[in-house]
Amino acid sequence: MIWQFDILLLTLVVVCGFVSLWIKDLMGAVIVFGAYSFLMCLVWTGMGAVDVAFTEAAVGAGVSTIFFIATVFHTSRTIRYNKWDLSTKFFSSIICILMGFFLMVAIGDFPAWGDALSPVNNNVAKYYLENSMEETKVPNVVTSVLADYRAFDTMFETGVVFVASLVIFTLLLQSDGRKKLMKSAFQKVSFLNVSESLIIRKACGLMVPFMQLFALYVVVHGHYSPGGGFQGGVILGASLILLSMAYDIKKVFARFHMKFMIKSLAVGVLIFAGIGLICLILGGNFLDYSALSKLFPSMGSIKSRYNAMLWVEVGVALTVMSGMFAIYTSLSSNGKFEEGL
Amino acid sequence: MVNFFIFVGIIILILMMVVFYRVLKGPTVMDRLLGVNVIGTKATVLLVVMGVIFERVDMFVDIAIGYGLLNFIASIGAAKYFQHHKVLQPRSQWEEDLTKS
Amino acid sequence: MILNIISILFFTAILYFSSSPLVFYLLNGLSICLILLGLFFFLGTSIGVIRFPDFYTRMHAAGKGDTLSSILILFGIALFVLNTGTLSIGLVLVCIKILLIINFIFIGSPTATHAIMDAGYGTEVKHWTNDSEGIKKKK
Amino acid sequence: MADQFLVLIVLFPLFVGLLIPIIAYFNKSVVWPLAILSLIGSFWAVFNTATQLLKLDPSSSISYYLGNWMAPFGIEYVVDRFNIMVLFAIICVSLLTTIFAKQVIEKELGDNAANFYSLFLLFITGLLGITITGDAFNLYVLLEIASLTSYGLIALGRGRALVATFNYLIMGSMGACFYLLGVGYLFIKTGTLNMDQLYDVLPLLFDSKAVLVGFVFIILGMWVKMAFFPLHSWLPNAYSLAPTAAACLMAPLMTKVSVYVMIRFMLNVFSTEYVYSVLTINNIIVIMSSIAIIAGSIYALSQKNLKKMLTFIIVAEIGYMVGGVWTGHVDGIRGAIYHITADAFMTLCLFMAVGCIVYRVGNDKLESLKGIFKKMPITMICFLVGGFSVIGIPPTCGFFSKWYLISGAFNSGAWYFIIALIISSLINAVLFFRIIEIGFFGAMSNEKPDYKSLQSIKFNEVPINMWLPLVIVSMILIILGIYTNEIMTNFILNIVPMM
Repeated sequence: MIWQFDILLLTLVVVCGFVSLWIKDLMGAVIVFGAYSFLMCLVWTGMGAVDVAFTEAAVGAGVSTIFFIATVFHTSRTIRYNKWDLSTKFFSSIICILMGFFLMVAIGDFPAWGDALSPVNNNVAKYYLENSMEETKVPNVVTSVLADYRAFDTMFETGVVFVASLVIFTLLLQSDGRKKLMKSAFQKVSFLNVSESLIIRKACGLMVPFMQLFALYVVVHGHYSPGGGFQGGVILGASLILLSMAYDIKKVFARFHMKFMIKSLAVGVLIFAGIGLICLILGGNFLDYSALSKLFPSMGSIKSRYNAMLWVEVGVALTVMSGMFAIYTSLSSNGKFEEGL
Repeated sequence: MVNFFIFVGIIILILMMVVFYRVLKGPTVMDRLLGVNVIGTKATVLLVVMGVIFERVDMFVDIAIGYGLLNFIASIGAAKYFQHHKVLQPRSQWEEDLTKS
Repeated sequence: MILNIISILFFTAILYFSSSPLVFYLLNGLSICLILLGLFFFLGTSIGVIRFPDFYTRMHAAGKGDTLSSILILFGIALFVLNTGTLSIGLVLVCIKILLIINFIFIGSPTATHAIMDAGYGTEVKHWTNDSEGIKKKK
Repeated sequence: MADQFLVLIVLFPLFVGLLIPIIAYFNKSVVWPLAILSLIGSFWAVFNTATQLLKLDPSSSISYYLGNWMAPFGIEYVVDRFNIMVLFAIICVSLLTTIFAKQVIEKELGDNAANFYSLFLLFITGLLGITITGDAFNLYVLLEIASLTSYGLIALGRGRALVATFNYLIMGSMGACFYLLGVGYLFIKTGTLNMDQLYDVLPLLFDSKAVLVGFVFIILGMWVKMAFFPLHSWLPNAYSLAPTAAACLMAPLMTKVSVYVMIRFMLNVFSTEYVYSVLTINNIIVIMSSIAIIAGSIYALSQKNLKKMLTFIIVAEIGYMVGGVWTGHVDGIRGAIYHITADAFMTLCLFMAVGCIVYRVGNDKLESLKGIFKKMPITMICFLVGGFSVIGIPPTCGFFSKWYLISGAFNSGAWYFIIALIISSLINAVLFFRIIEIGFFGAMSNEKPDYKSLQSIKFNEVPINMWLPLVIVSMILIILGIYTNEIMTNFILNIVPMM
């Protein structure tokens, strides 16, 4: 925490929030909201929550703005007014202020920021910090908490990504889109027939391999540095989104078809849950990775935990990547899967 | 030396605020997009600066790489939006009033 | 890109072969100079972004100054990081990562600027002429 | 294997729900049997857990540590006599609905059926997980799963279902957000997310404002999720426009599980001492729930659409449960807990019957029910059993839960709650006898019956896999009523601490 940074950043964040509500052109609001998430990332960084900052960076900078733009692309850009608008605003602002007041009331009761004696630092978190290295051999405690101590939560969070993508895909898939989707699996795509300018195409061609390489690095290196399956998956998805923006959705479909995407969406969660199930079959509890050492006797129970976490991260990355791409293609092509943004 | 980097960070933030004025006012959407693009790039730099201040550059530099890679996607997406819908201002009385004032 | 990496390897080599304090101060001074130069360019950018009269000229300020200032600041930081403590592989790796960021900004930022400019041209953003706004203000 | 039943309850529907999008690409016809099989597996696990539990001491519970990390550090699953009952209700309702829903889903959803089944099973997973978990944050994650799938399930409906879903989405996200904020506040003050440990730590912090705010937010979030009266606006449209199968599953379960979570937090996280002695807001909330009951009933009376009428009855029933818990008397709490199970089956019965009617008749307006008794006798008899249970006519379980609620209200002196309950029963009686009148005599009361059209109607019952679950549910309603005493002594008596 550097107080000068905090004051400036928080001012900017609050102003950003107000402006994005205030602008009536939805595209403008979306763009300002993008700046909001940039700044939020800096706020998290200032608080030392590096993994959260990374997630915010990957999601905020990479995909969420694109999702908003793709949504606005096929809907309306303006807000329609009705005569109740003012009164609704009035009531909702009263409710917001009340809620803010409620939240503020309790703040005086909180322990000081970074207080070593606060209950949070002395109960469960202390155990994690002290024992994580011994029990899992993973230096990044966030990863070991997410992928091992509370792996069950993470499994269902991956499930949330799965459900969200499946819902958006199912809702937007129109009947003619379904036929085209089936057909396009067997279609040859001409790579020369693209509309986007040469500069963007070339720049994206330069960036995408680096992006994917970096994403794989983030997935694999999550044990040692901030990052992990989720962030890596988002960056992978963003690289596919970038490719489909620079060329065409069809070109990306030639490599990763939508049917494949929906399958890999499920497979990612199944890898995660399947590892848990194998542990259960081998005689441990569900997601008790140390039971895997019965399958590979050369690894001790700690080493098998370490390795299982890696596979779990891979599963998460697979789901998130295909989820992001499925959401983008569904939104930007309005369920027709012909051409996107 | 840490003080120097805090100073650098504060200067960057203040100048970001100056650019943010353009995002706030920006007569057209394109101006806002422009401002946000600048803010995004500077956020990358600021991340590295923070890394130096916290003396954990090796941690923060990963985030900054991710940022640098993903930063321009939003701009390209918005640009593609405007290439398809060639309308700068949506038809809305309120918005017109806003730009006039 | 290759140029970047060669230059950082060059500085690494200097640090590796000479252990005199002079090199240390020189490199630190160089990095501070680069960072201050970057800040100066960023000042120019922000002034340009708010003071120029129309979208295209602002774009000019933002596109060039922003990229250049980011690159300068990041390069300065890379040198500074290289100069802290004893030289090790990890330190050089961090430097190379910072250089990668420089490259990504170098590719990404102008591309984004180009895309925005293209879109602005497509949506017919009005450009400033000598007699459009200035005269109105005078009246 | 014997000690893994707790997690198997959740795993069966989870795995099949995830596998269905893959399997559907190869063979769509196996999807329904697979779903049934997974739910039977889950039922088997619940049954085994129950037999294990009933061998133990009445106040004890079974714990399961996921990933073999001990309780406050990892996630814990807990089954005691309170949630085994809710688990039974959930698994029975979902199994019966799935058996019931085959034709309806094929008719209403067509190509989307496979993805619908996937969401359906994940929704059940979420609800089972919410009920069984002993960790406050894990509950939030599963709540998200259940909410997201329910948005998807409702949005697949017809007409303006998308708009209704959007309203539900906004309200539901707010509810989940409130819950998360509350849990966050508790975490800041206690440093733990485990419910048992929270129960141990919280008595030291009863005068803390942060704990108060946390409590208020958790309860508020659950109120949004359960559509307690002033916050109910999303429910009627969402449930009446959802696909029949989704409505049959969601209307009985989603709101009841939220009530379960509320009671769980009141009894087992914040103690009864905190809720009834430290906070003195009992009377206000009982008055609010009395208003909810009366308002829900009156809204129901003014509807001309059968499904919408039922949704407003749900709003009134929520008032029963919330009011019963907050009376602060043991009988009221017992009645509310019993009513969770009873109301799940009642609502299921009514929604299934309406689903059958819509399947044959084509719409759910009250006028289209003319002569329905001769056309679909089994459906209508079951519908009436459900209706009688809602009204509270003795052999059905509705009577007994109402009895306990009234006794609780009487003992705590909340006369307005008793009045609201009686008014609501009367209005329900009017509602269901109006349907009987239309169904038997084929006319609204001021029109003359059209005998010709009645004679032309032929016996046209729905297929067996639709009416059989319906009959089973109505049997369950009566059986629950008959064995009320046993359920009370075996399950509910020990989970409510004496005050």
